Amino acid sequence: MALLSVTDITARFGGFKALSSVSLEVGEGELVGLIGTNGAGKSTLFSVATGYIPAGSGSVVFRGEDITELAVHQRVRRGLARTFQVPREFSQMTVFDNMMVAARDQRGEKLANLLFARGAIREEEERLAQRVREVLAFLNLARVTDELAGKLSGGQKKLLEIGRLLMLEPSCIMLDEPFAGVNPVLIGQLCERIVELNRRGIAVLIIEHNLAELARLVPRLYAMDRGQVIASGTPEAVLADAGVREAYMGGVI
Amino acid sequence: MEGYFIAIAISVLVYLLMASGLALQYGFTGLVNFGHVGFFAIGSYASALLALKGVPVPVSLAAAALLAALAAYPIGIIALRLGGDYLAIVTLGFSEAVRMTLQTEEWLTRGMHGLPGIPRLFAGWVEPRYIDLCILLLLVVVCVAVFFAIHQIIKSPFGRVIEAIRDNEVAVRALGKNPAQFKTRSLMIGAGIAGLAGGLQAHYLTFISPEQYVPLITFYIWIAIVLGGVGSLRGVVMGTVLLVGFLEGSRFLRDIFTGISEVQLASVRIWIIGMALICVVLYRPQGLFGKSAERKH
Amino acid sequence: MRQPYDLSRRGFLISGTAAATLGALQAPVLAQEKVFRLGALNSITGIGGPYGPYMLEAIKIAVNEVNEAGGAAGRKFQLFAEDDQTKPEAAVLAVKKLVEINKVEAVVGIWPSSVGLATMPITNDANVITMNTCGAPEMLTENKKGLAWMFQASNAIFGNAFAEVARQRGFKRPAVMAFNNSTFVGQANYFKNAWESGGGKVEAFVIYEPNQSSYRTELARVLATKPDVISLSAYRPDATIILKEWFQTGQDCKFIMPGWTANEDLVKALGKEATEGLISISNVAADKHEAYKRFAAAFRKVAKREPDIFAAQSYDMVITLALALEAAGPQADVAGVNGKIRSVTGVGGTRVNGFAEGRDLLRKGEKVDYEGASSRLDFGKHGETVPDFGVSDIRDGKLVLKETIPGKLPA
Amino acid sequence: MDLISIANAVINGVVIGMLLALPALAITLVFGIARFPNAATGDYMTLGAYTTMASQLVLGGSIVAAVLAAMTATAAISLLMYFWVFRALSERSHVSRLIASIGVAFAVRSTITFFAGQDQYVIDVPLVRAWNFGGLRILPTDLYIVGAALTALFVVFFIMYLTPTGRRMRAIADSAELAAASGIRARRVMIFLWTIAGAFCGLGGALLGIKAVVLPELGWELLMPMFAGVILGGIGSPVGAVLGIVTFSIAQEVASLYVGPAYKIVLAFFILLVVLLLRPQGMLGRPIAAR
Repeated sequence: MALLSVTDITARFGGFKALSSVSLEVGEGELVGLIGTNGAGKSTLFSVATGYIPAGSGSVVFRGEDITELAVHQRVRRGLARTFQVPREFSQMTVFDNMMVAARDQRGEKLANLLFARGAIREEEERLAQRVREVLAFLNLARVTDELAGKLSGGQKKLLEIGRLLMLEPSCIMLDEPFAGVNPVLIGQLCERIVELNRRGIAVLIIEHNLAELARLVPRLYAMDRGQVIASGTPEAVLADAGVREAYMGGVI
Repeated sequence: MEGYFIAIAISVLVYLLMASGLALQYGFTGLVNFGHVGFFAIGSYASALLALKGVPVPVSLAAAALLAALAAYPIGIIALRLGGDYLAIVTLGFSEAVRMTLQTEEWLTRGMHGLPGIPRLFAGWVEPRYIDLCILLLLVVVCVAVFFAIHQIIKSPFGRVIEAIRDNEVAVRALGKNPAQFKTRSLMIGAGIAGLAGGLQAHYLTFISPEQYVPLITFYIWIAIVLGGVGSLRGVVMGTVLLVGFLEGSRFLRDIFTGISEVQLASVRIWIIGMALICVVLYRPQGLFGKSAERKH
Repeated sequence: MRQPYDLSRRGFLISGTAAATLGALQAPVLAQEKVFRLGALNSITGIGGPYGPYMLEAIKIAVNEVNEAGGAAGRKFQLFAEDDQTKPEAAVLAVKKLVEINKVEAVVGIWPSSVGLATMPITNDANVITMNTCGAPEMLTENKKGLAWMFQASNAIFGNAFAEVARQRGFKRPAVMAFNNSTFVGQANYFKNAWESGGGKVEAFVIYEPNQSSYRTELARVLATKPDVISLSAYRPDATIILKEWFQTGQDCKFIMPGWTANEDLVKALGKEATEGLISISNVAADKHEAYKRFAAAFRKVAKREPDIFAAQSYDMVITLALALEAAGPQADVAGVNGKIRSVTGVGGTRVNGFAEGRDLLRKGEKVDYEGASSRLDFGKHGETVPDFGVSDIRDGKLVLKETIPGKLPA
Repeated sequence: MDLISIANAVINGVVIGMLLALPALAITLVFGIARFPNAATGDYMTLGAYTTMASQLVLGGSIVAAVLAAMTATAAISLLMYFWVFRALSERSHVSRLIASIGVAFAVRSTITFFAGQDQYVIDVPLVRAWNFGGLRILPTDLYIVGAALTALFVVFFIMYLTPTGRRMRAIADSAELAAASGIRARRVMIFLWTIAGAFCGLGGALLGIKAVVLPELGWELLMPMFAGVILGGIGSPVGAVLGIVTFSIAQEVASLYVGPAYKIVLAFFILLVVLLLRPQGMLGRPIAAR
């Protein structure tokens, strides 16, 4: 059974039908790509799957549970996490604090514990700090631990976002254009980290514009156009699809 | 002579308590609460009514804070599902609804007649002429305690989350945390502090009536924290001192400038506050005593 | 100036500097002669805005009158004015400033009961005389030191008088509309009690929220009961709208209203037609007393309008105080002055109409009874005025005094 | 309650609602386009009422000329405040604009009271009786008020739906980012917006002054019901603002027959809460994303 299955999703903005009857699956530990032109509905699909936009019809099932009606944070707590096209770092906080916020269910988030469990909080903080350092080292961000997140480069911000997700220990992460606005040197590094994560058993769904990069990275692809899935399969098969070629007008491929 | 300064200092500290509650809500969490005076009113009436029924004042004060905090709970639940501007309007409406209820439910509050004869703090414990001084000292202690508590909250993991919420709420949700939950708590704590301030003021004034709890008080608190600098406790202190100092200090203008009529002087006073507000927002967004630049929401 | 408390030092400094400057400015005046320091606490802004500024004008007129006559017991009045913003907590600070900084010995011109009740503990502690126009019955019970003097009849007396007038005029189906504040709600309740204890029934009882742009629905509720008279306890702005809307309905009905609302100003706002036949009840004064005529003339010169009842009362406060001071003599303390207030207004003395006249008699050792610009001013045992009421009808835009009824407290 | 009382309350609600529809429209447009709840709206109304009163004194009798002069004056102040305050804040948080608008409100009102004092004024219009249709009362003055409001609304809706500037305005209201991306020049739209907002507040204030009395707090006191009406109609939707405020006013008037007048404001608050709970987008607003 698939880890995440999105079935027959429809979404509208006013009169505009952004998604019509879209279905998509991500298997346990799989690495899947999602391509499409601007306005094809990729990000909308992400938003529906993660709960930012309500689905008009259809269902989202994650680990066998219907999560269509759940709020964003409830989906995340079940292990379905995402990044954003434009990085949403906490710009006024340090990289370290960005990471610390992310850890789930901290004792110190409960006000009563501030009064009655100060020792436990301190202990937990130390444990989390240790983990943050590990993740930052894994992502090559150790150098900027104490910088304000707003000051990072575009690529570093994307890494930071992925880092925050790792603090959550998710089972599926959805990356919205992780390579957009990232300098080519960092792209390679990013790819490497993503593959490494996938190797550790985390399922990854990537939206990408940059077809070449994506085709190298993922074994399986979906293509979307005008709110519909028009092709799926191996990168070679999808890129060869007539509909896909037409949608891209041959420009990028 | 000292008596007047004690009175002003008490006024400053009561405002400061309220302002610190709002600072936690707006300055640190980004909650646009325009109904602060509603919680203040709940605190005042709760403590006054309980004390008039014979409940010891310390107990009634605690109850006041608790009740005000609880009143914030449904407001938070409802309004936080929506955006910031809705919260502003809902809280403003809430404070007016509180005032109207206090005004109308005569069986409980004596309505517009107000509540006279509220037990004074320290009455019977110290000599009458030292009561004001004792209230002042108590307020100092309470303020210090509240500031310490807020400071502790801000630097706790809870504080980290509310800071993150103010920075980027969408991202907080993406981390599996429910911002509404954190905001509601912040709203409740701020409301509780306002309630405590209300209770303390009631036991200082010994007379309260619904017309004391008009939205203008909320706006004064806002003006204080905006002038001083949002998001820093130092700014809150300085802003409050500056505002009350100005409101009180301008009384002396009248003794000096005799040519201008009282109505006009009152107008000038409000005009200066309005202009100061515009100019600070325009030209010194971090406030007169704030350090960091304003953040975008 | 001592600054013993370290907290919020900057707050102290701001006010402190202002106070110091102030002290320096005033020093030369003070050094020359012994003055009586008088505080005026008026509702300049807020809901009292239409009345407070004129009360202050009236106080100034009276202070000038006293000072031009050479002062009372040789002491000239020095006036310190404050705005209470019609708010109790602003009033507390204002009165503290008057008492502590300006060292006033009396505070006059307090208008709403909320301010009166909130400031009473302070003025009592500081042994300061207060003179107010508050109508809440609690003013009497809280007046524990006998330092407060109510120049306005209490709500109870007013409500009684309204009911009495309604009965005398032969009305059968009265209704009540009142502005939601302590004075008017009190008045309305006492009207209802007084009327119903006489065996009648009040057809409709509506308390309305102020600051609305229309009171049509509230009015409709009252008018639906087909009352023959409405006791309308209102201030001028809301009364203007309510009467306008009543006139527009064309329904026949009379109104009984307090004199500070039903007067020439209201006629000016509404026109003669809509105000024809309104019944206006006010402390009798008034326009027959010499004191009123002289005061009104002076007032018109400054304010370019007729004084209302609160202005007249404010004027009386200062004159009464001055006479009491004169009677108590130059060495008297506040308690001494306070003790004389009843005697200079009480029955039995020679009736006087102004300060100079009264002072001359007092210097001859005679007893005086000041007949004020607002009423005959006889104070009851709690410092309350129990005035006679003048019942006037508005005819062709003018108040025409119809009869006088004695005021009394409800049984 | 008999039907006639209810019908009269409805009529009254419609008149008040139509009158407040003008400033409510200003609120919703400013909210949709300049993106903040403008707390100065009420005091622009007050300014309109006072300038009507003042120009009637200066210009002599004609009430129409006085109202037009007032609209011009409030539009001018509104524009001035845009150029001085709100334009500079357009890139900053909406809360900063909201707070600045409170400052503007204070400044405008205190300037008025500095010159006009605290006492009430009345705008001089002949007092006439209502037409009585078997207990159902209709006031000629109210008809003029509703007529003036409808004319003004007609004009602005004509502009918004049938002229290029209007279309641009709605495009910006729909999505500022999209509009900017498609190259819409915001400057002219903003000038147009603040002129309309000012003029409408001025007209609303003038009509209110004619109907009631002119007081310094006239507009400020109405902010809360106006915001509630706007939210009810769907914040950002022009037609919704008109429908919302009229519905809201009717509800308030009719309900005060039952719950007692003192609870009018409490009731307004509860209507607001219920709407926000059940249908946060209001009557005509676009759905907002669930949070």
